Amino acid sequence: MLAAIGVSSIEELFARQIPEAVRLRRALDLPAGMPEQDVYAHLRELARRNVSCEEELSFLGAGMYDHYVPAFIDMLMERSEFLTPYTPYQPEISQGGLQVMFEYQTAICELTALPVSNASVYEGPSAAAAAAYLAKLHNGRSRLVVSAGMHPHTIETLRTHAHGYGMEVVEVALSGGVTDLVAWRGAIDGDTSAALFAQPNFYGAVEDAQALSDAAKDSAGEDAPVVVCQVDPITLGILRPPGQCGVDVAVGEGQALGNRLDFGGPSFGLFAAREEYLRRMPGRIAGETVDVDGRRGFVLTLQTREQHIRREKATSNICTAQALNALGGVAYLAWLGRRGIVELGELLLARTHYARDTLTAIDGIDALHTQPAVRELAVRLHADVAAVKARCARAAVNPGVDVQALTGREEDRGGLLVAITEQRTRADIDRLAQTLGAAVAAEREAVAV
Amino acid sequence: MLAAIGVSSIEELFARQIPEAVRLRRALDLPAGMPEQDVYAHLRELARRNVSCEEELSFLGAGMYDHYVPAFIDMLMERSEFLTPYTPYQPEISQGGLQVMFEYQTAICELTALPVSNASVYEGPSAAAAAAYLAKLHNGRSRLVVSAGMHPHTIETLRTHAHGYGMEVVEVALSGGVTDLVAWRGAIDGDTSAALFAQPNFYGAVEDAQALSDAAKDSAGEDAPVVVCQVDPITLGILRPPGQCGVDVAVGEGQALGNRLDFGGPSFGLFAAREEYLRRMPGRIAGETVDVDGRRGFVLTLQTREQHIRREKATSNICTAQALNALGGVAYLAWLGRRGIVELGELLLARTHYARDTLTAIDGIDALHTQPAVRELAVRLHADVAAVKARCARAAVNPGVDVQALTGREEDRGGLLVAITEQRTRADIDRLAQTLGAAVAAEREAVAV
Amino acid sequence: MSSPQASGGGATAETPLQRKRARTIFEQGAPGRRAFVCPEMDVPEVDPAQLLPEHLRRIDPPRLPEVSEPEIVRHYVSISKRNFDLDSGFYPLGSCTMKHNPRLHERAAALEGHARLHPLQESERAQGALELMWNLQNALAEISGLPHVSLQPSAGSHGELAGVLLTRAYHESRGERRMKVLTPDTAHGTNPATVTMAGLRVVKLATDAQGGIDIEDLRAKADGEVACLMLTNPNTLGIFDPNIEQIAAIVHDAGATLYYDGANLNAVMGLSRPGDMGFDIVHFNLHKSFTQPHGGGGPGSGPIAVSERIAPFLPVPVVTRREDGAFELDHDRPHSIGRLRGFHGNYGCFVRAYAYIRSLGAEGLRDASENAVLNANYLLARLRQADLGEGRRVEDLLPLAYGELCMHEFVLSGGPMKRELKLKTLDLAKRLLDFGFHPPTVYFPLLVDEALMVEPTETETRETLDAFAQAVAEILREAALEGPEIARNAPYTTPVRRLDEVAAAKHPVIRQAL
Amino acid sequence: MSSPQASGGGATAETPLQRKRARTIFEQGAPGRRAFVCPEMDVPEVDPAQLLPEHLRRIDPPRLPEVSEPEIVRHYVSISKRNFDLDSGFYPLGSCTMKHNPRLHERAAALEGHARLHPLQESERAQGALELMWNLQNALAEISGLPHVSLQPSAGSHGELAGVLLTRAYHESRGERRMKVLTPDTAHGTNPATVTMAGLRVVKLATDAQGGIDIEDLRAKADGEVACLMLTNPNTLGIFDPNIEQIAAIVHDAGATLYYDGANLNAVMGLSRPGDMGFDIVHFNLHKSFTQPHGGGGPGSGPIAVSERIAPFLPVPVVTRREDGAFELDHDRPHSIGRLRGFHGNYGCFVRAYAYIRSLGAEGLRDASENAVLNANYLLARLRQADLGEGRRVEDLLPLAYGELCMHEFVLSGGPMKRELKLKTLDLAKRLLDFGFHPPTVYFPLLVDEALMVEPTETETRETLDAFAQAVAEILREAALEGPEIARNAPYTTPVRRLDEVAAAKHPVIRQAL
Ligand SMILES: Cc1ncc(COP(=O)(O)O)c(C=O)c1O
Ligand SMILES: Cc1ncc(COP(=O)(O)O)c(C=O)c1O
Repeated sequence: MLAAIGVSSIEELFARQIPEAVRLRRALDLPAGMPEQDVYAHLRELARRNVSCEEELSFLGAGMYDHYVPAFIDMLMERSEFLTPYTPYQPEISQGGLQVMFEYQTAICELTALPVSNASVYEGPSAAAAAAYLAKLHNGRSRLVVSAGMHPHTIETLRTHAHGYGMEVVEVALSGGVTDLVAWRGAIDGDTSAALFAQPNFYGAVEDAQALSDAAKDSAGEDAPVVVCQVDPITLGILRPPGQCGVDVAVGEGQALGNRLDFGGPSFGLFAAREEYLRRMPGRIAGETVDVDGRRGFVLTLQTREQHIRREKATSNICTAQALNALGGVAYLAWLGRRGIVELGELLLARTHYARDTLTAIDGIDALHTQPAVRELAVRLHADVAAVKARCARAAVNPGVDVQALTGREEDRGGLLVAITEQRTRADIDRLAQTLGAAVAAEREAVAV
Repeated sequence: MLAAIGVSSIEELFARQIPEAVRLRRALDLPAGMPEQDVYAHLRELARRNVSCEEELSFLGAGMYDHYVPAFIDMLMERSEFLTPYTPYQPEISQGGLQVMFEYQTAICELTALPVSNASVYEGPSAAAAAAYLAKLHNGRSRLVVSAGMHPHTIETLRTHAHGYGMEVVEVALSGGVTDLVAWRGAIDGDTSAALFAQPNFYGAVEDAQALSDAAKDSAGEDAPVVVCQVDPITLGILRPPGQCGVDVAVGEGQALGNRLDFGGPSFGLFAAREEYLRRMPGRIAGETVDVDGRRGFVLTLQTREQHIRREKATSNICTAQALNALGGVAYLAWLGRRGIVELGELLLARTHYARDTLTAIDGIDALHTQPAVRELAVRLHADVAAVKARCARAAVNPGVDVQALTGREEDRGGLLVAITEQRTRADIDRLAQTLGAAVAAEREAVAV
Repeated sequence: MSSPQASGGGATAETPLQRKRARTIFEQGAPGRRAFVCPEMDVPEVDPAQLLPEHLRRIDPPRLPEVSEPEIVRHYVSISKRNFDLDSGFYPLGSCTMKHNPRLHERAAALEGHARLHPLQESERAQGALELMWNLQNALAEISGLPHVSLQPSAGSHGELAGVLLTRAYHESRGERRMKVLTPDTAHGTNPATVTMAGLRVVKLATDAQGGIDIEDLRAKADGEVACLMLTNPNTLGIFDPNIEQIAAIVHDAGATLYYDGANLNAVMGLSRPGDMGFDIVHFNLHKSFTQPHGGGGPGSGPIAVSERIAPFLPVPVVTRREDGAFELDHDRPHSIGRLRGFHGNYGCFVRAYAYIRSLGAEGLRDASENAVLNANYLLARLRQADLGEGRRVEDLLPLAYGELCMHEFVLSGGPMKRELKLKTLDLAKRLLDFGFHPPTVYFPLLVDEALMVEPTETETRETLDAFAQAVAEILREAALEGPEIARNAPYTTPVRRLDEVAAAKHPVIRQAL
Repeated sequence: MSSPQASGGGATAETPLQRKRARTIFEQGAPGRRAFVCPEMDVPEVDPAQLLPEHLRRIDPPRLPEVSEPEIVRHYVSISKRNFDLDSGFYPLGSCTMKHNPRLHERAAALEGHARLHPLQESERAQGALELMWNLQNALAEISGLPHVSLQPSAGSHGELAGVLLTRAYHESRGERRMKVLTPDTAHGTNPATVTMAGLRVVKLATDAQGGIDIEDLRAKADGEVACLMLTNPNTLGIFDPNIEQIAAIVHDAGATLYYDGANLNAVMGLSRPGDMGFDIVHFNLHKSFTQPHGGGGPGSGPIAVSERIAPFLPVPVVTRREDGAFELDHDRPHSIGRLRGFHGNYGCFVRAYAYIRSLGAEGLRDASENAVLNANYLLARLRQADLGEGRRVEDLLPLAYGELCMHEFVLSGGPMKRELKLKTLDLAKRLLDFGFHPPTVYFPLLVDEALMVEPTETETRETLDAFAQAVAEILREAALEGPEIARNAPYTTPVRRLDEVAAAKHPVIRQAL
């Protein structure tokens, strides 16, 4: 091969192109390579030192949930045809991926009751940031009014990006577990670019989405802000969808839909909006068309929004998104189906309330709020949460997320967020109650002494 | 649908076809069906109650071995295109599977140095029985001379089948760990249909294959029996192949080649022979040909041997074989490659002898034989093997197979068969020596007291 | 679809898959190239010659491929696309029960505790696996109505062999040597082949006008030398023998046993049980009724269930349960015919079959069989009624060979089609390939002229069945209008077209020349 | 291959894949059909209305598909076959580093301990995951020559955004407000797009005759308002900027930072390090250089490594190691720009990238880059030398845009080809599809007329590179002999042919009407 190139050595290829001063003249300081079996053994060993949802009874949630992923979805996501291609730049040989995007967009539009969806963004919190950027492009204003009920990671992510966008973030407190409507109305003014809230919110409470969007709209009159709702898609079989609550843009974390936990990623972010925002959407969008023989086909469309065409004028810088994870999402939604998503929602609803009733009946545990909750509930422990969790861990139970550890809010002291999935049965909930109750009691005793 | 059929109910379909007397008028006495997640949880729980090679340091072998299976092989065997089709009856749409068979046959021929191979039979021991049937069809005789060095399961399987074939099995004892050449010569006569031995034999000893075939041939002169050698394919990178030792038919268990343990199956049986036996081979055989446009293609060939054509005159009754497992086999051989199979063989050889030297240096352990061994070795413990194994188990070490438990032979008392794979490092072998040595010592003490 | 004739039979504008001459893995790579990275030689290097004398050592290595891992992956993934598969299309291959293979089963079987469990692991440390086998044994016993089960046989034909050997052992234990086995002329080839391998003689039974066994013929042949009658019920015509009780009585009166070929069990799960029909021995095809994927020709698994009188002779080992509830492998059965293979059978298939049984449960299994029969009858009806114009219907050219209704499958006769349209069943099958369907089984059972054997299974949708019926009608119309040549030269759109099987058999090239 | 013109452009004898009109999952199934079996309602039934007031409840369910599991599987498996994939063919898509994706990585990432680990699991109970992230941080630091790493960004462009925000934070911490970011005209679109999103202004830099940055232009523009220069090196022309030291000096003298777009890192692993070149910030594309499969458009992962002066501003969290050796997530970084997303980044991608780094090791990574550059130069040479007859060679029509040699990729100009053969780069690309190759990147970088950007990667064999060069030559010969129409109407053999993108954009149909 060197002869064909006309060089005498591989070294020559580099010597002739890279200035000596910036050549690395030593070996990288990394361990030596290993045969496949040894790398596997090492990664197996690392995995062994993690406690997965398989090894403990876990009620962790707060944004990612241990839903059951049907086996066929793994198979599809492992298929070379879906796993290994690049973004479909050559539609003639990418119809599989493009059709999946089109079907995904349709499913997300149905879920959110909004007319347009893109083919995915990175994940939940950054999807909210993307919505804020869309609002900025739309109305050029610089204020972001954010409900304190949004996930703390979302709020932090919004702040990080807002600094770049040249926007400021104004947080609206909660009252009784949901966004304080008065404060919300008060915070929104003519400079408000977007008003964002979560449904259900971080504390598991179902917000009155209609009231929040109405308030946002009429408080600003003419200059109504873009109303953004961060949804938990798996609840949309039973919760009034954003498109039917006056919401302009719906974003959300898609992991619950057929994606594994993976310690937090990769998953996908969903992004849907009203028609008028179509040409300001971030990311890929697949569209239907026909080929020269009149055959139905799909292509990436409205690319004039995108960075590779519009460059500094693009509606977003996103390029690689989450196509494979979105495949998991649409395949999961097809698996649930029109009835399944309702049945599942009702099962989660019933179990969540059963869990709330059971837990709050325990001495030393009461509800953090009494709002309706559909798949996650917040209680307050009259004991140190970390200490209680440590006690539960000994019984191989993980009772949930320490709220204050995430929000840092004083009023959240003692808060525990308990997530319910279809994999947590009544028996599991009863075991949780028994373990958690005992741990709280023991901890209070220990402190009392 | 019922209307189209012209019946009023599904029940009618059965009522009109199945006599009432043989209808089952109750529900089957089986547990109710479960959602996927519950079935998975149940099977996960059953799996948890098995101690796999992942959870202990295992030196189990004796026919199946814990070799590393490269991840890409799982992927191939899980691909719908290989996993879900039936036997390739329609070659135009089965070229993938047929080509795999053709490549597999080529690889097996190379490995065994024999000119013809079929596309797989069930597994190892029944492959030997299939060879005996081929011998019967070939020479019509009724005696099977079998080396006691064959796997006990092989000998039992031969006996079971031989009864059907109307053949008798004569066992030839070992001396010094290998087939007693004198007894072997003596046992083979003009009525002998086939003479069978294993290479390496059940005790891990390498037999003098050439000497055994020569003896078989000249002891019977004109009426030489069919010489059958049961091979361990993974040793054929360094062991003289049957085709170069005067062997007529080579059979063997293919699991070591890219197939997982699966508690004993499914795997595949390999079956190769000299040209003259081609038309008496059992099972599917793929052959190369061309299509009407002159394109190269592959088909099932020589089907006039088979049950679906020849029926009671077929050379075998086999229909469904082990195509998918054979795919794993040929993919694994391609992965090892021409050099790899030699390197691997030499690694196993060196480690096996290291293990033998290390173990036999321990007080209370000596060699069961001193023949060359390539991947498995036999030692004799001066203590009860079961008791010693139980002690080792507490240290999460499984030192190997209790020989006598399998052979039932008095002379095998104390025998332990230790298998080595590329997954058992020197450190593992040293840990085995330390654990086994301690267990033997402890057991002898316990008994002494 | 425009007539391929117009474009020279589709040979132009070949797809990359078609154009690329098939290259084997042996025709790729380069000397020295490799995928395998050998673990380091961590023990003292030794000269092989010293450990392994010259005459035992291999001189020149086997000429295996010299390829990189990306090459291997690309090679096998690429050729896999030259396969038609059940996950992509309808596969109504009669007698093969091509039902959906749930992926849950693959996930469960791949768990370390199952996949990396050594068969010689001590029973105490393999209780999960033994419990699974125990549960499966019991489930199969309940489904078949026969109390004793061995999971050992590797596939259906292996189960048949076990069955005939059991029959021999049974008779021999009673001091009888019965040499005949009755098999109907509709029997699958493995039945007669098995009989011969088991050292017995095949005696053929005629089929009556209803497609069942000719009772008179049976009476005449059921003498004292008969060891066994091997029956598939429903048989390979998809017909449940209406005289099954009578047949059982005759066979038993003759002192013979009744063997049930379970390949067609998918028609009767939870609806009718071989044991209740009077069968003594039944084999299951876990790769048919119980969703073990066929793998392009295996693996399979062929457990057998037997009646009390046959039980003592069952192959070893069988899973038993101790008083203390623990499970173990019982090898110590004095009357056993012995082993049929190594270890305990195809456990990986047991996991899948067991997962299937637990997923469906009692009701689900019955529903499966009900829908299998419903789908078959619906497709039969659609096919017969499909219009060919001029008042002709498909059934005029492809009549049902026997009966009016069918069980889980049915057999059509292509005789009239061949006579009137000069279209052979083979040509119809090949033309179906261009429509993206796997053809039904052809030319079996042998007693039907130009047989076309169709088994849709319960996991297919009505829409798929309608589309298939339409395709058959379209092909017949095409032949009626444009003549049989189009079909005779079909397929056009497959990776390769019709292959020269005669040449392949005349001068067999069954390995790559290196 | 016979001219498709002869057969009406291959439109006849369509394959089943071509003929079947694409049907979406929403166009399948039947009312009431389902795959999901809901776990039993094991808690007291409650009327949803009671728990969820009317105005919060959904009235009519989303119109999701009503299909069985076999239908879903068959649907997605079937349409997957309408994709071209890296496991089946050569994919020399410039700037995308389509290297082999080892399956070991999928196996490892699927282990329960990784795949079912919740991101909010306590650190003490996720030590394996944190150690993996720690090791990966260190490896990336060593490879880039920049000591501090954040694994958080979700992809390359997300890493870019982080980088520009870091630059802002850095300058702001020094009381400076610098609004300009310099980007060469060869820059990838994400660079300028990122600059705008980060609230800064793009200033374009010219490219000199060697394909590097025009130093004079840089000098002129590198003033006190410049916050940063974003550079890809080797750049998108596949050229390693010979003046990199000078460039770094100029930028630093101007008080600006130097950003390294790591998309082309595959050219220099173990051979040259951004940190040693003077870069302050670099992003990695784990889905390019480190084998995270592209998934048809993600997931990706875009970690960043930075110099000491940038470190204080890194996004949270980062993995740190306590004295006692335990690992934890550090959120408490007062100067941090904050979070870029939820949780800790795309851990699943970290597992794969880490497995890759441990498989190859220091030597292996260097070999990978060496072979990537070797393969690119070999393919370049083969292409240039490929004979077109009449003493013409491919390079006469497809000259190398800049330079003589290249790094891991190269850019040809289709200008002469267009002028002489009336063959556009797009047509060449489409015709390549008929030869079973994925085309190179086309029309990028923008400054090259009719650009064709080719990146073979190190995992391709010489035979594949030769075949690709031949195919390009064959297409040019075909156009020279038979005219450009064949290519202009290509492809012919793909599941669909050229699609009407204009109509798609004019009247967007981006969801199924239900
Ligand atoms: C009716 C019948 N009997 C027996 C068999 C043999 O089963 P197997 O292929 O599992 O050996 C088959 C399989 O085709 C069959 O259809
Ligand atoms: C040079 C260059 N920079 C940046 C990017 C953006 O990377 P990502 O797609 O991961 O956001 C790409 C990807 O195409 C690229 O080629």
